Amino acid sequence: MMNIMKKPSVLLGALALGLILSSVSAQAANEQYFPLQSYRVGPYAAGGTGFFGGFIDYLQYVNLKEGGVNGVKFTWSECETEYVVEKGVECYERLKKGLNGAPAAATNPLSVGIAYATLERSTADKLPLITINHGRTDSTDGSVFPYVFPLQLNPYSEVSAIINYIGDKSGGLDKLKGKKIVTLFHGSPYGKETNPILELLAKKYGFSLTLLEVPHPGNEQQSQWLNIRRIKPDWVILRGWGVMNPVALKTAQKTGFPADHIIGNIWSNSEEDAAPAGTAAKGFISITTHPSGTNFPVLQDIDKTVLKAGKGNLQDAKRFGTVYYNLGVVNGILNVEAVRVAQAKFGKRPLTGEEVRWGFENIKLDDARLKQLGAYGLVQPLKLSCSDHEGGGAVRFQQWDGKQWKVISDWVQADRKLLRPIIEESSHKYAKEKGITPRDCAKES
Amino acid sequence: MAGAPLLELQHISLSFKGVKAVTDISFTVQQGEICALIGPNGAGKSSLLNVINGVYPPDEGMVGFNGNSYRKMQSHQAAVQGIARTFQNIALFKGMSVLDNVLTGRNLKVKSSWLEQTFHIGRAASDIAKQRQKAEEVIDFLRINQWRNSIVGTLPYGLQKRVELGRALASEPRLLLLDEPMAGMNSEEKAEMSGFILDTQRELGTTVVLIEHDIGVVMGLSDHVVVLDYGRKVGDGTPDEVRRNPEVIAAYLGTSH
Amino acid sequence: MLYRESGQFSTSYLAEGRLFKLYQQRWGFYALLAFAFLAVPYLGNDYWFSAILIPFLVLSLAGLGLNLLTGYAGQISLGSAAFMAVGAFAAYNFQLRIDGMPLLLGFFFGGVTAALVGVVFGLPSLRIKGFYLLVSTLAAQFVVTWVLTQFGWFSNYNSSGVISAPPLVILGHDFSSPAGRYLLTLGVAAALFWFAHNIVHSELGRRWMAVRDMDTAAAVIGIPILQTKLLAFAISSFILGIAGALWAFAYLGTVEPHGFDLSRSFQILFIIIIGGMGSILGNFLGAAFIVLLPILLSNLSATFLAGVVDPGQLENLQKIIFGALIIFFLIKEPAGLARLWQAFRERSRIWPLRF
Amino acid sequence: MEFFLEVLIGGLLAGLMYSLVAIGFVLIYKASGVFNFAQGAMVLFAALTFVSLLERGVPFWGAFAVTLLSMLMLAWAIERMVLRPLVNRPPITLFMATLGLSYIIEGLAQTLWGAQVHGLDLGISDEPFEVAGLLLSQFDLFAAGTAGLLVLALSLLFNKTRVGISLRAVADDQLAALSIGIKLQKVWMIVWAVAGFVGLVAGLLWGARLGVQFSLSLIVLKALPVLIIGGFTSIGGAIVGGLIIGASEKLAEVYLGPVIGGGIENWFPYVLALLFLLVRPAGIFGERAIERV
Repeated sequence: MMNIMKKPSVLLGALALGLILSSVSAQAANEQYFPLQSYRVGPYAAGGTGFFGGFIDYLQYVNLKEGGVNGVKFTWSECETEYVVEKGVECYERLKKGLNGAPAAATNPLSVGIAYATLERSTADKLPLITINHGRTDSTDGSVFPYVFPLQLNPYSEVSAIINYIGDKSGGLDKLKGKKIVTLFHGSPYGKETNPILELLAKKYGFSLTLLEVPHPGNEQQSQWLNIRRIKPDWVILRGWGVMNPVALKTAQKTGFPADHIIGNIWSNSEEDAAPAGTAAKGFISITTHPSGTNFPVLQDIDKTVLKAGKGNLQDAKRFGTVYYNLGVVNGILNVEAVRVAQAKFGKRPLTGEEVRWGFENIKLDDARLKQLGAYGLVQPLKLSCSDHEGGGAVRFQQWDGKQWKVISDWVQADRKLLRPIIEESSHKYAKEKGITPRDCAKES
Repeated sequence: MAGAPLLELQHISLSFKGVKAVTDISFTVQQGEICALIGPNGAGKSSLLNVINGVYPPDEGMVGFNGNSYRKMQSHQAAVQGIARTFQNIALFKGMSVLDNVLTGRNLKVKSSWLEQTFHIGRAASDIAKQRQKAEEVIDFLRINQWRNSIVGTLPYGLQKRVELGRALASEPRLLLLDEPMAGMNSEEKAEMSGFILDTQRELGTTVVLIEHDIGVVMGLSDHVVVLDYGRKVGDGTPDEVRRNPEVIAAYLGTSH
Repeated sequence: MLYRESGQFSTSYLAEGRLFKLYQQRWGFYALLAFAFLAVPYLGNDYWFSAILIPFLVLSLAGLGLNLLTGYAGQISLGSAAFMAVGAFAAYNFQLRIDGMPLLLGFFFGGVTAALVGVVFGLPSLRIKGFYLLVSTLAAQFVVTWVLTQFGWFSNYNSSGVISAPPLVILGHDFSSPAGRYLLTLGVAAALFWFAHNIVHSELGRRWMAVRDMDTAAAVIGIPILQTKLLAFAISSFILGIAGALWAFAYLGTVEPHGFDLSRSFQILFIIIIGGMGSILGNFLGAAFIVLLPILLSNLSATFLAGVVDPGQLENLQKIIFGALIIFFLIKEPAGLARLWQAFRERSRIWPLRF
Repeated sequence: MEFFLEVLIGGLLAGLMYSLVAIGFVLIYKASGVFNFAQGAMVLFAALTFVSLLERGVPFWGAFAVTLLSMLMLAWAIERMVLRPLVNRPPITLFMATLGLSYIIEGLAQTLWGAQVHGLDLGISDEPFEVAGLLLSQFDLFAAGTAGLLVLALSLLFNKTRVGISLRAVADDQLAALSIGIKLQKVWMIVWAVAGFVGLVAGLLWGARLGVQFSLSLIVLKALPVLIIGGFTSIGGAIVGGLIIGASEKLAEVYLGPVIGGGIENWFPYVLALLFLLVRPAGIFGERAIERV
């Protein structure tokens, strides 16, 4: 009995020790901190390792190449979330105060669930929450969501751009009339989010739309694809997630639907989505906000300065230049650019989250600036403002050749004018529910 | 022992998947008597108890209790009518204390609702006190005070049998069915248990139907003995009558000695 | 001797049902309550409130809900998270659609709705037993998540299908700060724990245990089985539902139905296995364990092993540890941490004597 | 009509894939009365080990043998460390132990082989072909054939070999089997090993279908309703149950989905199984135990 007795007390002691240690911090450093709620295990690890690998490599690159931004170096630490919401919250709370005196610039969880759960906290803590290519569509309206940034592309823009592309392929948007489009979506709020917009567009352009749901996790899609076979659509839009994507491609092959008429959305566009489907994925088209590949000066430079120096973050060096990795790099470019813009206004020192937010709202990436950054063609021209936290809304299309993605189009722009009122309706409803008075963006400098 | 019988079985037959367990059994039990069911293993004694308190519905026949006749009734209804029982293999609630087990026996007497009890309002206080007092009386009666708070599963077999009797008595039954209450006991324990059963009958006026193998005990205890063999009734009467019944001797007594 | 208990006797039957029979325990408990309500709000920081204490309290509550059903009434369930989801979404809608609905009343109705849903999925328990019952509770798990995602009404047609916390205001006091949310959670949890404690020590609690230990015998002594089981489902789901509302509003702020998926149900089951089935205290111990162990491991490695051990590997390791502990507890101490604690207390009562 | 038949056939074939997983459950349940929730994790472990070896250049059969060996070791360890200490505990306890087990196996699999998504090509083409206007999938037919062979092999094992006869004895009455000198532990180990083999086969086929990744362990959730309908103790039942679940969920999705909202495949099998349970509490082929008091 004695030795059983001892165990809990030892355990409790260790627990207490660990928790005390975690709160110890020292004053120091001319550094800017990035808290990273990364995920490297669990069902979605493939995305996490790529994205955070690219993000960290870019921060490292800026440190090595330029000694940080104006002498302010970047520092970061990781906290594993396993894509689980409450772990993400714990990580957020643990890391938000900065590291060794270096203040946090922004959080980048790359998880819809964690983003939702930390959305109000971020606002209360005045720490920007970056949801690049995903997140709440209505957080595009920065007057209601001052600290949330669905950079580059929100879900509404995504489908709008896809329809524009299909219109283009058919010889003009007016040719969409009478076309048949099926959307296969993941059975979750994420999957359903764009359905109303698709319905709106279907009405506007006169194509027939069928919405088919695939229950989570999506490893069985026979009935959906047999339905598609019966409908014989011109295009299938795949709004997938995780295992649902390769299974969709395999089942499409099984039911004789051509892969080159399937268009994957932003979470169906990685190597990990296509490759497991093997030959069935050949010809599969998807959107991307950033081409994969290594043919951009900034990536060449990262390779030279970081990877070749043995300081790369990727365990599997082959993933350099893949979709998730490049998304991480793009995310790094945008975060660093925000810091740089904010430093120009607030001074060359580590900044608070509130100051970095101003930086994000004043990001202006035109072609010239992108060329300077070595990211021309990798990042779309982007201009953010107080009322517009998305900024871009354009995508390029890529096609899987059996081994890798090949970009097959230039930037295709979403119809943002059409979407804006819908976004505002939703954000105002949120503001009313929450009792938030929207900022007056005319007064912001 | 005059008046209408408390329990009356009429032509009861029961089978499991075509195998006859009990065939056309009829007998009556008078108010206040101790009736013993005897017979070799597999004679259908336990099945008969299960018919009486509604665990098994009989294929044929009727059971009359306290003036009401029924073919089939839920165990729950049997309990409501005042039939309590113990089981051959002890069916106590092993994770609960002796006191709690006895208290469950009083569940039908509880008048206050669970909400009243939870929030200590209304009838709860007096009700709880009353049930507790009755349970303590039973515990005193069976002399198991010192194990009151022990978890039943940890007690020795003989005590568990006693607790099970306590749980049955706590419901203040009119009819008590005891399935081998003395199985596996030594003679001292048997004597003690017989004493409890007799006291139950005399002091509380409870009618008892019991199954027992020890003929000595049965003859000493019972007012009335029913003998079963292969699912049929072969004898029915006072102990003396049964002892003299040649069919019984042939079927049962003869073979067991 | 730490405990001097001579001369302390219960003088009424009612006093015996008390939470703690010894003065020392009782006063210790009051001191702990006072500490939790009065001192912690001033001592704690955001991290402790938002990342440790609030989830710990909510999960204890959820554990309590499941423990009533599984630990006391013996009905195993893998649908706990579904009832939490019902509670959260129902509380949200009551709050949203009825003007001036007080926050706590909204929670209460959320719990009641969860209880009703619990009864529906508990109905099959009369006919099916043991792990066959898993099918019913798993059906609850999948049906509820599907319904909540499928019909936009439940999330007020939010484009992302999520619900967000209403303003946390009670009688004009704002509870939306981390310390406020902690107090809100603590208050609700304390009330429900008191409620549950009284139930398990009442006639109903005895009936549950009787059904758990042997349901045929329970029926024979007159316990109405179906009613008893359904009450277990209802009260368990009621508590789970309120835990769900707290999870959504006091802890996360915003949730989607998939936040209450099967892995959450597993988590709650693990809390009661590790903490101790059929124990009120066990829910706290189990929840503390499940909340703190991952944080401890990740903190320790971030402090000592930064860069040495891949954080991913650590997570795998943690999975293995959890699995192993579950098996360890099932083999060595089926009554969980609560039993260990009890043994520890028994020893301290007679300490420093050996026996 | 053609469409209906296509959905039906597709469903039946998908159902056989469920049966493949369910068979592993039945074996273990028959022999040790354990509802083994870790079967899904075993499928994942087997597939992940196999594909990782393959990617490291080990030839097909070599990888198969090594994986099988590791499944045997796993079975041995489970018998030693989980089953033996838990002898005579209630089924619910054993079930919960297998929950813990599935955590351990999942953690172990990912520690050893990482969390990447792997493609697995068994060299079976998945080009569809048409028979009488009906679309058929080669791969599904192959999988169905494998399931059939597996059932055949298992019934031979059960009915013709010494091991099989002791298996059946144990399934029938553990005590009696013990008393005639059958070593319970040995039988358990064999059964878990065979279940591991079934898991490997299921893992390869499912892995080729979905890609080898974490969500393979989730297919355990599809197998449960199959078992409820087929009964926990009958291999034939697992096949029939799989066919029923597969066909009905597909038909429901296609015909019921548009009416009440799509994506019902997750819960439909459970509701079906529940209805089944209410009518036949032991499944189609399961034996109903008589409760004794």
